[in-house]
Amino acid sequence: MMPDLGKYADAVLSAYGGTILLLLLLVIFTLRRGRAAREALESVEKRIKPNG
Amino acid sequence: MSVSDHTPKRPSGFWSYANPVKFLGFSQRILPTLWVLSAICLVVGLIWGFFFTPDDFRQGSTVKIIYLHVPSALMAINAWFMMLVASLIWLIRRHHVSALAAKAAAPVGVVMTLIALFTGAVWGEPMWGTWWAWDPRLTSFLILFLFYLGYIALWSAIEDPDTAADLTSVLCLVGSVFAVLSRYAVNFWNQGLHQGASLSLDKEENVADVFYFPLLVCIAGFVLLFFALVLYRTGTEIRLRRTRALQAREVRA
Amino acid sequence: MTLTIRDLCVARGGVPVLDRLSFALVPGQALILRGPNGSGKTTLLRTLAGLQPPLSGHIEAAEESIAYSSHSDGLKSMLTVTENLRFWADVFGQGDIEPALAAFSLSPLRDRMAGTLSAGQKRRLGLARMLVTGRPIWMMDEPTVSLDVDAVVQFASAVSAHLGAGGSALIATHIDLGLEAEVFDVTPYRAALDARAGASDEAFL
Amino acid sequence: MTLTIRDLCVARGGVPVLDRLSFALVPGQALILRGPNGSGKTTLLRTLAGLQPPLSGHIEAAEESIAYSSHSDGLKSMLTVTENLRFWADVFGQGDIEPALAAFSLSPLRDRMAGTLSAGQKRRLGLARMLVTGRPIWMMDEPTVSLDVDAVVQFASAVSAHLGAGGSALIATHIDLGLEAEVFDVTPYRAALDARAGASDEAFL
Amino acid sequence: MKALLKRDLMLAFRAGGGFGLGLAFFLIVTVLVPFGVGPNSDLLSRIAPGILWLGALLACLLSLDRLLALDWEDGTLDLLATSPLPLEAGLSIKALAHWISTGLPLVLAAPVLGILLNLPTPGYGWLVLSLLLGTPALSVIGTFGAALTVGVKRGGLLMSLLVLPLYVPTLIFGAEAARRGATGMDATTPLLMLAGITAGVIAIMPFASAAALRVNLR
Amino acid sequence: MKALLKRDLMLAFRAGGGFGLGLAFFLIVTVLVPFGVGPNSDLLSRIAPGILWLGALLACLLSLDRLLALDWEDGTLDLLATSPLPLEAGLSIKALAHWISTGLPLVLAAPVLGILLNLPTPGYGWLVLSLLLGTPALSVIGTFGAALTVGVKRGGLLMSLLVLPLYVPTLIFGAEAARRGATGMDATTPLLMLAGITAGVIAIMPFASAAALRVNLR
Ligand code: HEM
Ligand SMILES: Nc1ncnc2c1ncn2[C@@H]1O[C@H](COP(=O)(O)OP(=O)(O)OP(=O)(O)O)[C@@H](O)[C@H]1O
Ligand SMILES: Nc1ncnc2c1ncn2[C@@H]1O[C@H](COP(=O)(O)OP(=O)(O)OP(=O)(O)O)[C@@H](O)[C@H]1O
Ligand SMILES: [Mg+2]
Ligand SMILES: [Mg+2]
Repeated sequence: MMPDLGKYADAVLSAYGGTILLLLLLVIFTLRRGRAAREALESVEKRIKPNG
Repeated sequence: MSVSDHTPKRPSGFWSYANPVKFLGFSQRILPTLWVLSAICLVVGLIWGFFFTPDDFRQGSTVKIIYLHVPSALMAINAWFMMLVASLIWLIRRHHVSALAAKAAAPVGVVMTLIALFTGAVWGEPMWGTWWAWDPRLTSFLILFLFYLGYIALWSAIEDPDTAADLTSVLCLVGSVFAVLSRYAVNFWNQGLHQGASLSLDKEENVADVFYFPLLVCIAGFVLLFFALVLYRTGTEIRLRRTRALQAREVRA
Repeated sequence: MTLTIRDLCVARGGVPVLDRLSFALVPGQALILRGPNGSGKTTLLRTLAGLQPPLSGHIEAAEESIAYSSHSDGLKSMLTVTENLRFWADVFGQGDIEPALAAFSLSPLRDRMAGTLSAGQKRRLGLARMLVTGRPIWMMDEPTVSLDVDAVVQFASAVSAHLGAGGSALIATHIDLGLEAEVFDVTPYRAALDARAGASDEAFL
Repeated sequence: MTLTIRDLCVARGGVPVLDRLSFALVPGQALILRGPNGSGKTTLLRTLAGLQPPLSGHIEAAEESIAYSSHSDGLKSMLTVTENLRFWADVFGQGDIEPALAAFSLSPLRDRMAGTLSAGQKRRLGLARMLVTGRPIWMMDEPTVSLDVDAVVQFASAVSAHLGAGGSALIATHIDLGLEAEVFDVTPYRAALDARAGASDEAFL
Repeated sequence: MKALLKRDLMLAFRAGGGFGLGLAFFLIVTVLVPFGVGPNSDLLSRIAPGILWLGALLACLLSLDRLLALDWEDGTLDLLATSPLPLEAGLSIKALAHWISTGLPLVLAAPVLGILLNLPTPGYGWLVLSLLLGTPALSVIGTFGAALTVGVKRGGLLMSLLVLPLYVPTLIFGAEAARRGATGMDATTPLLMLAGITAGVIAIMPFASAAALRVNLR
Repeated sequence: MKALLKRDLMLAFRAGGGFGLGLAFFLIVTVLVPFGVGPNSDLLSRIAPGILWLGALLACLLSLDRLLALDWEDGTLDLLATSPLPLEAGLSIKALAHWISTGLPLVLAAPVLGILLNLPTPGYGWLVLSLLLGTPALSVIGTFGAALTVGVKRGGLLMSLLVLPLYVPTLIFGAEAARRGATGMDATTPLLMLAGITAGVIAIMPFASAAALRVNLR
């Protein structure tokens, strides 16, 4: 399955690895921050109108 | 006699999507689709590119880096362009969502710039025998990176969100002008010294269809991912502002 | 030279603090702003002086008729008392600074660097600055902070003289100035918690 | 815990400002320093707090018994009210900050950045800092600047409670605090023009 | 206007006002370069024009910090903004004062420091000329950076971050002109570009700076 | 002590606190050097170790400004001086916080920036090692400079002037070690000297700094 990358295997693999890592980090941080913001907002909303 | 008169304006029509609450609803509706589409495009494009394209006769397998390098470089520039448009909308029409969208796009833009720089460097090592050369194109990209850093630093340094939005917008405008200026300056600077390495190993005419279609899919994937991230992050910023607004009122109770 | 405000709403940090304010300040009149800490006096004065925009409402005043003095005095510690005053007189196109020096008995200190003055002496210099602006409407934020009893009397008589010459003054303070003046309490105008009035974060509520 | 000073001479900018001061401050006692602007109250307090050496004379006080509060409050605008107070409590090895928050009704503001407080709210936070030092002798320079009437009352009762618990306080102020306390006027002690008393430029006179 | 210029210059030249410090910083950076790079005089003379331009730029940058921040802290800017002087004019004057007290001395000192770095003889004239044309742009762009960050406490480093990329075109053309001059090549093109940048920046930047400052005063 | 360290780090990492700015300045100076000196990669790789050391030093220097001045302005130092914490310990803690928030990131970033300047491959290890040994000395010496100039408004430039000469020995040995490493020579001697300087400075400087600060508080 794995294509033969020849003598450039290091370069190609590290480029793919690095890029995917960076993208994953970006997505994870985005989602984590988003979740935190959502929770903070919900708790404040609940505090302000406990029955609405 | 100076009379200052302030009556709040309420937007309508297309601009009503600039209302944060409406925007949240809208983005919540389309975000799932965006996430899924971008994931599909990225997975398909990258797998296609990595596993099912031949090696280039001159560059060997390194040509596979193109599926990461070109889309990220494109998005890095377009993200800045989007920030510029959003900043203008904020300065002229004062819609909070556009200011927050610019804020949300900046970190995505930096990461794209970083990816382009990183993949380019990794590519350059086998092709040019060096990680980095002061080629005009690479150099102007580095300058773009610096502008991103400054923009983000300014956002985070200023407490009041409206002040921060105004100042970063002005910076984005002025920065764009200077980015263009630097691009010309850099061209001029390096011609004079005839830097050896050239980027035109693989001009567009050389890109055969085998490389071209997976590249298109990857570009689509990066574009979709960018929009998904920016939409989501804008939502986050809106929630943070809302939390802040509610807390501010709560405290004075 | 009348300052008229109608239905004014002012905000700080994007949150409305005072709402539906209306009053007029006519020549010869002084108005004392009162209100507990954090009620929004400083915010109101800064808005009227044109340093920040109001959320809504009207402010009518002649161009360049307002002189504003804030908590801080705008003094350069490395310039002498006269040099500091001279600079502001020049900026506002006024000539003589001697009356201002005399009004706050700063003459003995005239050649001292402003940085070596005591708290109250600095404040007196900051107040003398108002006299060299030549502007009819004075807005002052807690002008008598750090002043001793004599200096408060000097200040009151400087204000009276200004009013007598057709000027007017809007003064935020917590202490008694011994001045014949109407008091305007801002407490009833504190913005309701859900006041929107075009606040910058209104869209987020 | 008695603070005793004898024959003290203090200087600012190398020039003696107050000379031959003597008094004692016993536990449970508050002393109000009075004197016109520029008479040297700030200089005296800084000297007693150990921030500058006296020209001559004796200061007797137990080690680490003095807490000093100056014109400025030592607040970080980027830390919240509780974080600011917590820091000082930790530095002075004290535990709970809640009583201090309560004494100056800062609880509703506890999570606000100190930079967004109004002038009077900042001052209240600065005063709350004294409560978390746990030190018996308080030295305060114009503590009630910018405070509204209610806050002055709060301050007075905080001082009374401190005195009741065996502490003492030395307070420089121009306004009436509504506090049962002895007044010490520094005016008679102003240094004569030819006072030398070991001033740093004495050798040149 | 004259009052403001006079006051700013007076403050700059008075003790602690910062006059001469930019110069000293320039001197020290230039002196430190051989310690870092090594004492090879051939190498030094090749990098001399670039290092001198860079040193001048950094010295200029660091002194920007005091341009507005002091006036902001003690409330002078609030008062100036309510004074009859339009803010654009005020900021231009301040940039001018900054140039006179910082840029001009740097220009005059550069040839002396050139000796320390073995600058080739034909380079002196071009170096001075390019600095003379370029430093006003540095002051004006710097004023914009100062206006952006004036509300940030100790914003000096942030300001450097914002301003340095804006300095790139000026630096490129300036150093290029000096370098070409030093190696005996024709340097008129980069000099013309430099002059163009300076002229454009002087005409337009004060408006951006005033806009930023108004936002900050709000 | 822990409270002070915690607070200083918290302030540094909070918005506007300046963390990352030293790093950004380092990056920018490194990027600007080729614009000044020209894009010749051979030349660049020769000056790379020296320029990287100089850049790190300047970034360190510029962030010193906030080390004490902010605490001075808002009266925190007055209060700290009357607190139970001895001033020497307080200043050491502050230097430590400065190193963690500024020096350490610089060390970590240096290899990446080395790529931009074509640093020869054997040089990376030595560069990082020399910076790791040298930057603590920069923070401690810088604290002394900050303590000397804390009473001067916007003393940033003056402080640079006082501190730069004190940085000379550190710079000489540090850059020499990095340069020898990059050219494949033996670099242990300058590294040992560097370690000696750092150790000595950490042991002695806090007393000098505390003495200077006490004078300024007076
Ligand atoms: C750090 C190094 C590099 C950087 C910063 C960089 C940056 C860029 C940028 C900014 C673009 C323009 C994208 C656009 O305009 O749409 C680009 C495109 C491209 N780069 Fe790179 N690059 C680097 C190294 C390389 C190397 C080593 C190669 C191959 C040998 C390469 C091949 C390409 C190709 C084929 C394109 C697309 C060309 C085109 O569509 O015009 N790059 N790169
Ligand atoms: N960024 C912010 N977010 C929320 N509230 C804020 C912000 N900044 C200031 N405030 C609040 O706005 C209110 C108005 O402050 P202002 O300084 O105008 O009061 P003031 O009447 O001058 O008080 P003082 O008598 O203490 O000087 C205060 O309650 C203050 O806490
Ligand atoms: N460098 C200096 N040279 C000469 N005199 C100075 C210098 N610095 C301060 N002074 C003077 O020392 C005196 C004492 O000042 P200090 O601040 O102690 O007064 P204060 O009693 O606190 O006054 P206030 O009530 O106004 O706060 C003042 O008259 C001041 O002008
Ligand atoms: Mg106020
Ligand atoms: Mg005093």
